[in-house]
Amino acid sequence: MFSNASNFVHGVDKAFLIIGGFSLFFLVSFTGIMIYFVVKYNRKRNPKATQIKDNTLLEVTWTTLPILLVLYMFYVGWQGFFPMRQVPKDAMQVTAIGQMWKWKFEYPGNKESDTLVLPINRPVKVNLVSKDVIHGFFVPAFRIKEDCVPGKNNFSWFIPGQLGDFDLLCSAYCGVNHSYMSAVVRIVPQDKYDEWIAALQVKGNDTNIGHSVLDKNGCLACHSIDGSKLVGPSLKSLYGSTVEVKTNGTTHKISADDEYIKNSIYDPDKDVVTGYPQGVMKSYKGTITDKDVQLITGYLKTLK
Amino acid sequence: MANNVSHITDYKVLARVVLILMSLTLLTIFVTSFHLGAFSVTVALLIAGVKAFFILTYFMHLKYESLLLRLLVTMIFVLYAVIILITFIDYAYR
Amino acid sequence: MSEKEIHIEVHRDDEASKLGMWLFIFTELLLFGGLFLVYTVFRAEYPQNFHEGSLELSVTIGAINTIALLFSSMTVAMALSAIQKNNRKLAMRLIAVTLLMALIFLFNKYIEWSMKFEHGLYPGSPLMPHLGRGDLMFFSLYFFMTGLHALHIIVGMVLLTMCFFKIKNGTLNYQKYIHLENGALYWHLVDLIWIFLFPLLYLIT
Amino acid sequence: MSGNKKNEYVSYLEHQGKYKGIFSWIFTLDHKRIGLIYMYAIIVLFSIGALMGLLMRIELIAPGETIMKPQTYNGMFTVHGIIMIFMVVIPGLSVVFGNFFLPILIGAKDVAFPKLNRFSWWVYITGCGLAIASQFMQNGPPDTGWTFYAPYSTTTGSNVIMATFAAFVLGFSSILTGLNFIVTIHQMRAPGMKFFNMPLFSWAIYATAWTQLLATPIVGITLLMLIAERLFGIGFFNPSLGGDPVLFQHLFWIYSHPAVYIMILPALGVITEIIPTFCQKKIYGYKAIALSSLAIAGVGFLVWGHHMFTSGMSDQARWFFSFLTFLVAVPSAIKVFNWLATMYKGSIDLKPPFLYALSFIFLFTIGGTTGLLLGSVATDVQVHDTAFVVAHFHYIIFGGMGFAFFAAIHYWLPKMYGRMYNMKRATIAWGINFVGFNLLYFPQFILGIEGMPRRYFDYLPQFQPLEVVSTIGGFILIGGLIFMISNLVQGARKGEIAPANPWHGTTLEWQIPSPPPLENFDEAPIINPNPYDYK
Ligand code: HEA
Ligand code: HEA
Ligand code: HEC
Ligand code: CUA
Ligand SMILES: [Cu+2]
Repeated sequence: MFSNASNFVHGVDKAFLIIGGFSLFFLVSFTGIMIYFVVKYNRKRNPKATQIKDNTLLEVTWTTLPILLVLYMFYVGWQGFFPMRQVPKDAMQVTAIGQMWKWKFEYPGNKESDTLVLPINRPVKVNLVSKDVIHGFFVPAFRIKEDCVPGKNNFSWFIPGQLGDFDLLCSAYCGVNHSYMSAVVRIVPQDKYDEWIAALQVKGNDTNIGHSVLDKNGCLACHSIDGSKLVGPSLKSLYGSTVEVKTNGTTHKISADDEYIKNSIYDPDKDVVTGYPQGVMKSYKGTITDKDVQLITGYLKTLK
Repeated sequence: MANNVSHITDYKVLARVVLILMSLTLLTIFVTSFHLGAFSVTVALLIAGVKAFFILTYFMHLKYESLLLRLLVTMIFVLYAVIILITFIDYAYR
Repeated sequence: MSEKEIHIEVHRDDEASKLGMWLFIFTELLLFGGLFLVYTVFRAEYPQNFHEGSLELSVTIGAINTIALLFSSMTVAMALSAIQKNNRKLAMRLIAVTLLMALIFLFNKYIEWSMKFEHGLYPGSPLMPHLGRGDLMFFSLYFFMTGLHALHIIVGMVLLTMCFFKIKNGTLNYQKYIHLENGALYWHLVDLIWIFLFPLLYLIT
Repeated sequence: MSGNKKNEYVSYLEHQGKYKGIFSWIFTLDHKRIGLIYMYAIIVLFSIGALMGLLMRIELIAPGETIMKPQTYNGMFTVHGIIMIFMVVIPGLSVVFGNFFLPILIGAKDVAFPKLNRFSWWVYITGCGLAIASQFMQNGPPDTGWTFYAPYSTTTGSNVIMATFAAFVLGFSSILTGLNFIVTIHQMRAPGMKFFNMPLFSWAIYATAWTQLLATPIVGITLLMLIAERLFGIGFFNPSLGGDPVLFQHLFWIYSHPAVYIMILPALGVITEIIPTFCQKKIYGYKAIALSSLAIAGVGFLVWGHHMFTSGMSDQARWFFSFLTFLVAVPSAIKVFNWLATMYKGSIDLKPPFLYALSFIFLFTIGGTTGLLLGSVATDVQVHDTAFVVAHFHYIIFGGMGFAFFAAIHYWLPKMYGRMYNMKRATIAWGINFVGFNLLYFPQFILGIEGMPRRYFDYLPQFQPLEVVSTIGGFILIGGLIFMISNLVQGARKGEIAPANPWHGTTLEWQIPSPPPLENFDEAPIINPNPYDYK
């Protein structure tokens, strides 16, 4: 009856059925009682109400029983949740990095991927980090969710039990493209996994270094390289062009040279491109080194 | 209204209370100058609590107010303490 | 204006006003309560930085301020007793002393803050981000808490000044002193909060 | 009864006083007029907020961009949330019907501080103005969600400062109202009326007022810290400055969970008034209902962490909050049991107010019991931040507090305006509302369980069928609401003259003429120790 997509499905769905079952029972019986009373004691049929006295025993009963009931519900819920915090020692470790509107998964050996590929039936602990704001690591099919909170090290763990692709969604609101921040969890047999991880690029060994700097820092979530307008202006044929910007409230034209690109990355609120809001892009000072800026600039020059 | 006989606190009582408060202040400074770590936090806050008690009872006339008001004031402090405690169920076990 | 309207405006219930003032004091306590909660959390997180941070503050100035506030609390309580005994002159003098103490307090605060400013320590200063996270938090809290407290001092001063003039023109007298009673309650509240601020910021190292 | 003959007395509606025209309303000190001007403001704001809700529904009818851009959508649900929560439902019942009927129910001439009451209204309007203005200022509407979670709220470029300041101002108004009501109940009860002789609506208002008074300052200071953070770079909540985003969530929910009881307690009170009247029966379990209001308000202070089950709180905190959350459900359950017991062997008159009350019980049960699913940690992990939560709170806020508001206005409109609306139309409008409402929100429970996150501008194609059903429900509901409102407006302006006691109620408001005279009671009211004394 329960799917076995992960080891938690059973506990969580059981809690759903039990608590939901009781809820449904109350809903149906209350509605039934209400309709029955409305019909039976309708003013036409029952023009005179019968006054009844309070009954302490009854009051005590319907206070105690719900207490016992909710304690039971609490127990069921906790039972379903408790295992989610008990990570087995032999679990393999992956780090999920949330960054405005892109997921990255870091594997041991400094390898990085956009898809979370995992071997079936092996416990995995996912360390959750965020580089900017709060994101939510949510795989509905696995019944797991935990937030990536900047400055905190949260985790989640599970044992995948079914082959196939599953949706990974960002559940915590994180800005404009929150709803596009999704990824795929791909569960594969162990041998396929070994093959895949062996073929995975070590970070930074990308052929086009400038592009990978942009990709790694999440720039491409806001800036396209094909001319289409996302959150920020497209980076296509930006270099060398003339841009209209607003500085301290006054509009003027500026030529997009090395200096301008650097300023745009380190101090984006100084020269704000007209038509775009201030404060959307944050400063990358301290995150992106001077060398990386040069790599970016070099790459931008090729985007004609 | 004006006809309810409200209590007039004696000047002497007020002066005595302020002397107690000032000596407690000096005591706190004295105790905490010894860098006793966690102990000095406890002591300082305890003394502050005693001082608060004096202010509430005498300066703010709680001693002469209705039981209801005294209960309410106590309730506020209890509520606040509980909120801090509960928050620390999170922070203490992180 | 009809007679009924007059009736509403004249309607006076001192018990109600006092209860109202107490309820307002509750909200003020919880307002600062939120701040104390934040303080506690960060103190637990960065004990060492808070230790070092509080060493930067002058205990002497803090102590003088504490004494000044305690003293002013007494004088305002005495002012209330005085007006209840229909001694207007004394009440006015005592309120004046209270206000003087408040000014001393604010003056000290000013000295203290400007010392910090000279060292480049103020919210939004270029220096602040270069401090360690814990130090930054200590000084942020220091400015925020004492700033909010100073604001309350100023409000309290306004209230007491109003009482002063009301005594002077006789609208506040031995039969009708609820404004002074409430003003004094507010003033004690300001004192009460300082009693906790002082050890937490200056003493516990 | 003297209610029918207009010229025997001057009702509060006609009494002019110092000012004329509109000024006789906005400068009034009369609690009844203040209640009404609150109501007009709230209806306008509700319409704006509801329109935004409808626009969001249209956007969600198909995946991808339908009628607006993602940024617009984000601003929309934020402002929808801010308007609905801070300006419509938190003041809601308590400022409208609390102001109008609390003094009457306890036999008083007015609230304790009429001037403060008027001042609260002005503060409220100022707050609303600020919030609306934050929409149009240069940086665009705030886009943080009504929860203002840091660090997003400390870094985004939109008008967050203005919006948080507006929420701060509104909170101030809420505190003053709460303060006023507590003092009123303590000091202004008619001679002979003890606490346990008060009608239960007054008890509900009393519990609400305490919650308003004690919880609101915490969010006040939190919002001030957020503003300081944005203005001065003080990093209370921003981790890159040493702050702690989870602390923000604690502080926010320390207020905002009790705030949900600010919304629902007066609603429970209204239903408790309506049921005995339309059953012509003494309320069952008076004391249990009165005390359960206090219990909800009290325990409600301690469960805030159930909004943070996935934020990375310690495991101890998770079970503790879950445990307390379940406990707080019990007093609500007690109320429902007592209502049903009151209906037993009553003489039930199925008029519109009672229909709304019955549907309130139905919708509140759905909203409340899905609250249990959220309070249980295992299930909350699955449905936190999904459409399930959206459905839960619309059921309990709109289905609960909203329907209670409609019930209250159908119940008390004859008293407030001295005129009656058209019963038949009101019943039809109720039917449309009930169907539309369920069609609108029920699908969202299923969507949530399947994993559709909330605050999503765009979604996976498999969710579309249910989203379409939901949007259709939205259109039905708007039809019903417009029908209902127009019927009420027509009734209030041109309806038949209402008798003083159209429903044969026993509480004090029915003992005075409709509409009430300026000072409510021309002679001192006679207090019956049992407010629901049906023979
Ligand atoms: C009027 C407002 C209101 C009210 C009254 C409630 C009432 C309750 N709420 Fe709800 N809630 C909200 C408004 C409200 N809520 C809002 C706005 C949010 C979302 C905020 C956001 O993130 O934007 C939210 C979110 C929310 C969450 C967090 C979800 C998440 O983000 O993951 C939780 C979790 O525990 C919860 C639980 C409850 C519970 C247990 C109750 C209980 O008080 C309900 C009690 C009622 C009953 C139980 C029904 C009556 C009883 C019976 C029919 C008898 C049978 C029952 C028993 C035997 C127990 N609510
Ligand atoms: C009182 C509270 C309240 C009420 C009544 C409503 C009412 C509605 N809300 Fe509500 N909603 C919230 C409180 C409320 N909402 C909150 C707090 C959030 C969370 C925000 C956040 O995430 O931060 C939310 C979020 C929210 C979302 C989720 C956004 C997301 O997560 O992506 C959606 C989507 O469907 C939605 C839709 C609606 C709809 C269709 C209505 C409809 O029911 C409205 C029905 C009414 C009408 C359609 C109009 C009626 C017409 C009139 C009254 C008169 C006409 C006017 C004139 C003639 C001038 N709301
Ligand atoms: C949150 C969205 C966002 C992210 C992430 C982002 N930017 Fe931007 N960027 C913008 C916006 C909006 C503008 C236009 C407003 C401005 O100038 O501040 C902009 C402007 C720019 C400009 C000037 C463009 C022009 O047309 O003149 C450059 C160059 C730039 N960004 C580079 C980057 C780089 C490099 C990164 C990653 C390290 C990045 N951005 C990440 C939103 C973003
Ligand atoms: Cu990332 Cu939402
Ligand atoms: Cu809650």
